[in-house]
Formats: sequence, C-alpha cells, structure tokens
Amino acid sequence: MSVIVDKETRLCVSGITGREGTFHALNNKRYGTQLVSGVTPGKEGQDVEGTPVFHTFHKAVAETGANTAMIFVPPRFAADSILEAEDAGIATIIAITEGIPAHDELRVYNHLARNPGVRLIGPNCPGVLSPGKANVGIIPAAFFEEGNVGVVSRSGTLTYQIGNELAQKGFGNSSIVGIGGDPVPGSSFIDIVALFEADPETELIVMSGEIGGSAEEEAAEYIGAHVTKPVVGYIAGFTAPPGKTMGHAGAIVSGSSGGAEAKAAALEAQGVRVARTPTEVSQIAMELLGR
Amino acid sequence: MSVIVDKETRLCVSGITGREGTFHALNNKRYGTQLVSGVTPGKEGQDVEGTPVFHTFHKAVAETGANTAMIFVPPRFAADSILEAEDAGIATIIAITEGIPAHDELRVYNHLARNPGVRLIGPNCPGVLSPGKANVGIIPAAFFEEGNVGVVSRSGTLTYQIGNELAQKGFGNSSIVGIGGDPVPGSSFIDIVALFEADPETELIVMSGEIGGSAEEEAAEYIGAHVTKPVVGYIAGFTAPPGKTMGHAGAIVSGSSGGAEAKAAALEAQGVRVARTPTEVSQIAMELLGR
Amino acid sequence: MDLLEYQGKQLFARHGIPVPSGVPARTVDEAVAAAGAVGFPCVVKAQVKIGGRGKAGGIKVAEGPDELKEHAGAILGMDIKGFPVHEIWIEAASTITAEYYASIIFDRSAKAPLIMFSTQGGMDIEAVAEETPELLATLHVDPLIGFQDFQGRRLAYAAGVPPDQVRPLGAFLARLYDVWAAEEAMLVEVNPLIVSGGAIAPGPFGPLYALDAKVTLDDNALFRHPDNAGLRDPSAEDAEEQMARERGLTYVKLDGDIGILGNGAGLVMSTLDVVAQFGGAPANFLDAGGGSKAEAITSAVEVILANQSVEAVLFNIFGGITRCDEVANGLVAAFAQLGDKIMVPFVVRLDGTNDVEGRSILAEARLPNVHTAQTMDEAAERVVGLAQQGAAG
Amino acid sequence: MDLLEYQGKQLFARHGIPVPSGVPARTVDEAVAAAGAVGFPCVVKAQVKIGGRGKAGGIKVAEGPDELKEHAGAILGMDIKGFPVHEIWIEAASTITAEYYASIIFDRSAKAPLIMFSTQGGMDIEAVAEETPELLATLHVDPLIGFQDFQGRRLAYAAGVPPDQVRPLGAFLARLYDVWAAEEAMLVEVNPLIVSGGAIAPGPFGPLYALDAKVTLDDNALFRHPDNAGLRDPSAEDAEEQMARERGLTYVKLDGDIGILGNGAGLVMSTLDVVAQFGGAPANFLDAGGGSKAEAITSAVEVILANQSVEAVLFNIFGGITRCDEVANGLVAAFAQLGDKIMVPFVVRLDGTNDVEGRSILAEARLPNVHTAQTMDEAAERVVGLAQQGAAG
Repeated sequence: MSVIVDKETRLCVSGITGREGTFHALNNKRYGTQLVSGVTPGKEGQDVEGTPVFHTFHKAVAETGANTAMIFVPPRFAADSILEAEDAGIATIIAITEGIPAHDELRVYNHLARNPGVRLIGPNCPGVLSPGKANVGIIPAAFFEEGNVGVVSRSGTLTYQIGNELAQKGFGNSSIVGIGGDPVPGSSFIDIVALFEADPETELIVMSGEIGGSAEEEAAEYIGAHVTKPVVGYIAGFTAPPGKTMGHAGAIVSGSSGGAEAKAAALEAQGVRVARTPTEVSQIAMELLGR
Repeated sequence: MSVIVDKETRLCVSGITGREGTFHALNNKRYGTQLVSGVTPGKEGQDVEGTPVFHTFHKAVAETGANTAMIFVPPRFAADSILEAEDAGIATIIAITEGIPAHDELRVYNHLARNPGVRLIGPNCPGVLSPGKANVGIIPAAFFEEGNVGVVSRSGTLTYQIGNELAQKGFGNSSIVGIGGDPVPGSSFIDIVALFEADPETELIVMSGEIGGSAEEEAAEYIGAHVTKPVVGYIAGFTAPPGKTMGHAGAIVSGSSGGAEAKAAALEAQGVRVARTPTEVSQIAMELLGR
Repeated sequence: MDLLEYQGKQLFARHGIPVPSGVPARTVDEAVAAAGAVGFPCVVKAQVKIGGRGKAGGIKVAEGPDELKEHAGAILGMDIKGFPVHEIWIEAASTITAEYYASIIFDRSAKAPLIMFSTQGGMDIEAVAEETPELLATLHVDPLIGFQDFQGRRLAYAAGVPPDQVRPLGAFLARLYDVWAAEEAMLVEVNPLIVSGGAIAPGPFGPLYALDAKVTLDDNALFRHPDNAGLRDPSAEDAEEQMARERGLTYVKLDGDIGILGNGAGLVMSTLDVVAQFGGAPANFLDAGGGSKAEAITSAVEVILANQSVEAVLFNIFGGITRCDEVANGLVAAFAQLGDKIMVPFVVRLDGTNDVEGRSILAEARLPNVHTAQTMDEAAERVVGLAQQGAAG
Repeated sequence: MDLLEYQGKQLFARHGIPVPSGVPARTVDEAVAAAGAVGFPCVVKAQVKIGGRGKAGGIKVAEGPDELKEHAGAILGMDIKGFPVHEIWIEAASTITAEYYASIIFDRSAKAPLIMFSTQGGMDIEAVAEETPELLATLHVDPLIGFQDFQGRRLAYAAGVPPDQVRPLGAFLARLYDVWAAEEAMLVEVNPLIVSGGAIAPGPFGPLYALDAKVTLDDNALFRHPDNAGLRDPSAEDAEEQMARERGLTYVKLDGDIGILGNGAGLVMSTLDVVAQFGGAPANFLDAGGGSKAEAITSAVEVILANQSVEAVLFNIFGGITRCDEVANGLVAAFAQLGDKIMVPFVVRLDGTNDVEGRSILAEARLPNVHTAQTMDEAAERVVGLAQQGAAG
C-alpha cells in the first residue's frame, strides 16, 4: 500500500508541452507512473513522446480516464488549471507550481473544500512518490526504495535530504509527500498523517516541518489524539533569522508560536521524537523500529 | 409529528420591532409558538411584550437558545439577516420577506448549501404552520386543524385557500409549508415532500404549484422514484396569460416546460392525481383517504 | 426590466465589451445629427423591447443622408407587434465575417448562471438548440467563485471557434459575466456576437463585437443601481399597466370582461382558472400583493375600472399578512372617492386574517351593488352571472 | 511587499476610506511646498517600513513654517532602527477623540481573512490582546462570499463602540476588506483608526479616519497590480538583498562568516542549523530556488561574495527540479567570470537529479580551492573548518 499515488494513478499533466513539464512528465513516466495525457490549451492533437495532449482537462478525462492531475503551468495560470482539473472530475491534484498568488490559493482552497471527493497536494510542492509504484512530481526517485516509512514535509529538497538519510540506514518508504510551504496548502500535515495512520504498509511516520505558521502545532495535537504509529518530527530553522512580523496583527495572531523551539516542544509534548538534524531523523528511526 | 416547526421550535424574529414583525411575531406567540427573542440592530435591551430584543443573532442564540429564525426585515437587509442567522448557528431559517434581489438569493443559496445543518424556507413565503404545535410566519392558523395531510406550496394565499378547502371536508394538517415562488427558493418541493414522506403523521401530501420554472417537473420525477404516500397535485395558471420569455436563452432553457398543462402531465405521469381547482383538491383527498 | 438594445450596449461598453459606436435619436433631426457623429454607412435600428424587428422592417442601412432621413422617418412611429417605436439607434455599419451567439441566463433550476455559446448565431438560434444541440455549448458557473478562464476555453473549444479566437472569446465571455454579476441581470444575450471583418480595435477581444444586446435586469435590485433604475421607459408600456406599476400593483391586462383582484399571484391565477371554469372571461390579472393596505385597494379599483371592457369585478381575498378589514376599508374608500363612476357590480369574498371584521365593515357600509360570497367557487359563479347580465344589458 | 504609510493611505483613499489629506516630500523644500498645500498645523511623519517611529522622534507636529523646516530637516536622513528616512509625509493635523484599532490579516491557519477590531487602539494593542482579549473583537470572513454587513455589526457591538458609530464602523471595515481583497493584501492594519473630534467629512464613515496605514501586499500577485508593483522602494533595502532580489534569489544577510547557498528554503534552513551544530556561523541565507539555472548560480556567487565577511562558502544542493549539472556549470561559469576575485574556499555537496553529471563537471573543471563532500554533515564540518582557517589566516 501507499498513499495518494500508486499503480492505479492515471496521470494527466497540465503544462506538459513546456520544457519543465515535458522533462518531469517523462521522468515520471519512466519511473513507471501511468502517464495517460497532458493538457495545453491550443495544442490538442499533438503528443509528447506518445502521450496525447488535449485543450482541456474535461476532454483528457473523457478520452484517457485520467484520475490524477499534475499542475506544471506558470503561477498566473495555476489556479485556473487546478479549478479546471477539479471541474473535470479529477480526484487527486498535485500542484508543483511555485509563486501562485496567495489570494488565488485562498479561493481555490475554499472552493475545493466544498467537494469532499477531491484532494489537492501543494501548490509549491515537490509532489508525491510512492516508491515502486508511481512518482508524480519532481522528487528524484532514484534515492528511494519501497519500504515502511511514510514521509510528509513542507519543504521539497529537505524531503530528499531526509529520505536520503533514511535510505542510507536501509529504510524504504511507503510514500513521500511534499505538501508545500505556501500560505494555503491544499493538504495539511494532519491530512497526510491521517492517510499514513490508515495505510497498513506504513510503520513509521516522519514529519518534516519548518518555522512559520502553526501547521506543526496543529499536527501535534492531532497526533496526540489520533495517531497510534510512531512519529519522528524534524523542524528546520532553529538558527534561522527571525522572520519579519506582519504588523501588530501578525504578532497578535501568532503570539509565541511559529518558532522552531515552540514547534519541537509542541510535538514532543504529544510523544513525538523530534530530530535536530536530518541525520538524527534516521538515527531515531533506527531506535524506534528496533534495527 | 410534523415537519420543520413544532413544540421544540425556539423562535427568534429578525425585524421584530417593525410594525409587521411585531404583529406576526406576537401572532405566532399567541398560537403557542415558543417566541424566545428578536433581533433588531440598535435595539438590544428593549423587549416586545416581554420578548427580549438583541443587536445580533449571535447574542440571541447565546442568551435565549433560539434554534429557528423568522426573517421579517425589508428586502435590502434580508440576505444579510439570513446569513447572520446561519453564522449564528440557527438550523431553521424561515424568510418571509418579499422582493429580495435575485442575485442575493443566489449568493445565499450557494453559501448555505455548504452547511448541511441549515434549512432555509422561503424567501417570499408565508412560513410554516404545524397545527397544534407551532406557527412561524403569516399563515392564518385559525383555519387549520391538526391532522394527516401535509401541504407544500409555492404560493401563500393559494395555500390558505387549499388548506381551507381541505378543512371544510374535515381534513387537518401535519404541517403546511410555503416554499415561496422566488427565483431561488431555499427549499424545493422535493426537500419538503421528502420530509413529509418521512413524517409518520402525514398520510397524504398535497403539492400546490404554479406556472413558470421547472420545480414541479423535478418534483414529479422525485415522487415517482422515492415517494410511497399518495400525493395530490394542484397547478395554478391554466388560463394565465403566457409570461414574457427571457430572450432566446429563456426559450432554449425552458423549451416547452413551465406551462400548467406540462406540469400537470409530468405529475400525472408519475401517478400524482392533479386537481384543476382548489375545491377539487379536497375532493381527491376524500377519494384517496377513503372518507 | 428589459433594456432597449442601445441601453444594453451602453451597459456593455461600461464593462469594456466592444460594441459598434452609435447614438440614440428620438426625431429625424436627431437622427441626422447622430449619423453625422457615427458616419456613413450607418444602420437605423428601431428600439423596442420585442424580438423580430428586423423582419418587421425596423432595421435599415443608410448609405447617405437622404436614405437616413427616409429610414429614420419610416421607423420612428412604426408599430412593431404592438410596441410603438419612440426611439431609434444610429449605429456605425459593421463588416460581418461570422455571427455567433452568447448568453448568460439566471438558471433558477440549477441555482446558477448558465452560459450558452454557439458559432451558429443570428436569427435561428432556437432552431440550432432544438435540432443540433451539439452546436450549442453550455455550462454553469458557480456564482460564489465566478467565471473562470478555463470555462471560456471549454466553451470556445466545444463550439469550435478558430484557434486565434479562443482567447478573445474567453475575454468577451468574462466581461459578459461581469455585466451579469455586477449589474444583477437576469439575462444578458448577444445575438449576433459578430466576428468583424473590418478594422479591429486594439484590445483583448480581437475581432469580436456585440452587434446586439438584450439585457434583463432584476427589478428587485434596482435600488443598488440608480443609473439603471433611471433607464425605465414607461412610454413603451400599456397605460393601465403603467398606472398599476406606479401604484405598486402587479397588473396584466387580458381580453375578458371580469375584473379580478386577489392577494398573492398564486391565488389570483387560481381565481382566473376557476372563473374560466364557470364560463367567465377575466379582464385582468391583478395581484394587490402581500399586506395590501386600504389605499392599495382603492388604487387597484381605479386601475381595474380604467379598463372599459369590465362588466363585473371579483375580489378574492384570503388574508394572511393581508388583513380583510384593510381590504374592506379600501373598498369602502374607493366607493367614497369614485362614487358614481362605479357602474359595475362587485362580488367580494373575504377569508383569513380579520375576515369577521372585514365582512362587518362591508355589511355596515351597504355599498351599492356589492355582493358577498362565502367561497371562491360561489364567488366565481356569481361574478360570471353578473358579468353576463351586464354584457347583455 | 510592505508599503510606506503614505502609500497605504493613498491605496485606502482609492477605495474610499477616509484619510487625512497629505503630501509626500523627499527634501525640506518639498516639505515646505507640501505644507503649503496641507495647511498648518501639520504633522511631519517619517516614512519607514518599521514600527516605533513615534518613540524614535520620527513624528512631529509643526505649527508654522519655521517649525516645519526644522522638523523636516531633522527627520529626513534620520536612521530609525537601521532604516534610513528618505521620505516624509506632511499631513493635516487631526483632532483625536478616540483611538481604535482595525486590521485584516491573511490567516493561514484558518484559510480565511481574520478581522480584528478594538476600541483600545494606539501604541499598546498587543498588550490589549494579551491582557484583556475581551477588548479585541475578532472574526473570520468566508473569502468566497466576502465581508457581510452583519459582521461589521458583530465587531462593533462586541467591541462596544457608541451606537452612532456602529454603521460608520461597518462601512469602514467593509472598505478595508475591499482593500484587502482587491489589492491582494496579506495585511491591512489601521492603528490608530481615529474618531475625529474635528470637522467631519460627509459620507458613510462619520467621524472615522485612518490615521495610519500598514499594508503588506502579496509579491506573487503584483503582476495583476502594476500600479502597486511600481511602489517598491529599493532604497530602503540592504544593497546585497536588493542585488539578490533583482536576480530572483531569496537572500537574507546574517552575522557570520560562512556563505551558504542551497536550493529550497527548508534545505537552506536545515543547512544553517547543521552548520551551527558544527560550530560555524552562517553569513547569509540564500535560496537559489527550484529549477536553479546556471546563470542564477553565477549571480548567487556574486551576491554571496559581495559580503566582505565571508571566509568560506557552502553549496548544499539536493536536486529535484534543480539539476546538479546546471549548478556545477553555474559554479564553473562563476569562476570563469569572477576569476581572481574569488579568494575563499568552496565546499560543494551535490545530490539528486543529474548528480553524477554535476560531480564530473566539477571534477573536470578542477576549480581552485573547491572541495566536494558526500553528505550534508561532512560538507558542514568541512566548511566550518575552512572558515576557521580563513579567519585565522
């Protein structure tokens, strides 16, 4: 088992005819992901090394049975593409695009929240890799093996770093999920941790957070109340410069939360072991899984 | 039993300090409805013959446990008042106000659709009467007795007429529900017919429609598929002048539907007996309930 | 409220939708001045709130001033399906490469705006919808999030517009949605939406222009749009209907001889049906509305009697928010005001809120030739009989 | 992007929010002209993107021209918490009856805008929130349906404003929400929002004025707001940060001596942590971003080396969308361009997409004093050692 993407994934890539879109779509296909179609308005009838391109997601779904979308279009077009994928009935939307306006993300999130049948991962995320099954996004899959550690992370490259540390200790992964660090991620730590909790293959959950916001604190509460599997936490930014505060309002809203120490403390209060470096994540995993 | 309003109804009236609002709120109270509070911004601290008035629905709910709202404010304030009632956690909102802008109704409907815990009746409706239990709205209750006929109608006064005809034949009512004839009613025939179908006290359902729109045709489909209790239909407007059509678009959308004959035919095709006059409604009821 | 074509186009222009330039005129002199501003060739278009004016001769091209005067003179004062032409629109002639169709209607059934688009615009769009529905692309918009770019592309690709028009059409439909939403329209319709073969204005819309504009606004929302509220053209309405509107009554004139007044549209429609069942012919539909006050009733009697065909009048009132005593008082006041001008019999049926008081007010007033009835059926039967006597007498 | 106070007020004014009249000035002469337009008494306000300027002497009242010149001269060029004052705002003095607080912030946790309002505005709003939270009224707005009138009333009644200010405050907050939504702000804050005791402008806002304006716009949305994009004030930024921004890099200068470059904010933060664990002190945070191309890497090297404190540089790259061969090529190009100007050692760790190619490019280039490392820990340890040697040498 795994979460979000697997052998049943039928991928349609929005922006497939762009340079990066083509590169990563084909990369995902080479990994074994079922790449069934792509969307680029105006390019219906073309193909990308055999993968047909359509003007719209609706036609791509109708003609190729796509059930998963990867969004690889420039930021100003990304919200529209996500909404189109949802309107076309796609259940899993993975948005790689970085730099989407925050108010676009807000509209998209609140609109999608009305449709319980759809899951958005990202935007501004590296995607989801289920080793041995499917890769949707830009995670360099060669570093990861099938296994029993589920990883969820706000950061892209940090995810690879942690996965790499785990791999060097012999751990494989059920799935690796980058939820992105944007103001309004489509899925939260809580959403993904819940999936891992329910996934029989996953025996250990690694949650990699960073300073800012309160997503880690909220996840800590959830883990304390609902998660039975062991969880290893990691927080980046212990020595980062303090971010600017947004006026008095920002100070009032965030209070003392948001710092790395506060996040680590919140997780530890719920029984989560928190690593101080990526290397320590794999050391704690060794302890917890008794190797 | 009955539907929507009953002995558990705790009513808060928005616009209670207006002339009509006071008149009908007290009328409802005299009938036995639990009138617990009213809302008029700026008049908190006052009371209407002992019923306390609050600035906001939120406070009215907190202080008086209101679970049902009646909206009696002028049309330009009505959408705001409905949204406030919903935001304050009120589950049943009955909007009497006539003349609310159609786009306001559209926004309100689509917003409320996200909250499965709330039911809006109206706007532009006479309200709901459950004889012997509660009356919320402007239905003249003296004409109706407790009984086993559920009535749902788009029209206000026509409802009284039909209820009166039934009463003269000795029928009482489980509930009488005016859904209103506005462009976007909060509840449809289907919603109310489903409630009557599930209500053990109701043995016969009377559905009173009128020309225009396709609500009766949609209800006919639903009745054919889901309703086991006998239904008597009535459609007003067999001899009404044809309404103006809204451009080609109106003609394309409505096609041949919307006329009284088409509505009656749609209902009869699903086994619904359709009366041609209010008097005939009570005659058919006599036949069906075997009196 | 339906706008005239040129009012709709001015609304479109305010929202950035490209329309041909034009000027309205109410006289031939004004038309000449307008054509001076617009240039030749120009089109003279009758401004009436009814379709089919082209076939009726209400649209003519003028190549020069003489032809313009001739057409303007002929069209002004024309009667098109009962609508007199008080105003014309002098518009720059367009070069038309193709005629498309676009509309946004308030779809009550779906509780959402419905957008329709076809490349087969022009006269026969209803036939297109009927016979080749695949040529009419449609979709609903979620009113909370509004029209999205992808929806423009879906419509464009589904309808098969040329590739270079996909973006312009999306931009056009987005603006049309702006009009629908911002102006609180029940309908915006552009037929034809033309692909111009002439000089193309710079901007996002490419060769697309709105060559016609049909806009229906929500009367209930006019308080938020004072500019639009000022557009009403009472001269185009029937005199009695205008009188009723000014008094806040819903009135539709019909062909029969029995004046009908009721409270609530459903009850009035039902009353028409029952009167017809008893062999009568209603002279009007008049809904005095919820909470009818005495003055409204007095006004309503005036409106009903302004129709010379009326031989008898039926009041069918079932009081809810309307109080029967107010209705009775209104009728008494009407008799006091109009006195001898009331030449026809009345049948009055009062039930519901304060009906006992209402009936006793009438009984005490002893109005001449005013009869009461206990039920709707009895009232209908009675008024039909009285009208037949009146017509015979 | 943070706006200066006067830029925020001009944005407010565009949306109809009442603000005192004022004119910006960059010199004492401009200030004199501005005061001529504004009148006396007026207030001279330092325009810096940092709080606490009042306490720092950056806000002064001028009763007449001499005092104005004195204050303008003193404030222009002042340094407030590291921010030099390049600009002042000459504003009509207000009569203040009460100081309120209002803000709308993009609440990431709730995925909705959060409105906060208090009648206890002024300097100590954070203390109010902390100590007497009941005096701070808050609520979230559903962004799909927007701010509703009832929400204005809820805030007003909850905060206890006088009855005659309930409607003005609702109107004020509705406009503030318009600013937040239409301008795609992350924050709009008015502190103080004053109740003016002076002459009241006609309009729906009664005595309420925005006496300050703090606006943070979403950089990612500036492409839709070209007017706002033009407001950026690069003179207020650190020179190296400005250089980084122009090159599309995320750069924050720090106090240490180890230059750090990574791809992805999380990895860079993690790198800072690990370097610190090994006893090093980072000189900067530099995220070269996703898909970093060779030119971006070359630019990044320039930015890092522009900081004279740097004794050693760490490249920590884990390639996903970034390709390690591009990074290696960028580093080679940087050495080719900058050549002898590069005086410090580099430690480079490449993993991920095309890492084999990247490493072999570096191996072939034989760059002077560039070391490779296999792991992040090894790289961090190595660069800390090299920096210590550099500092010692």
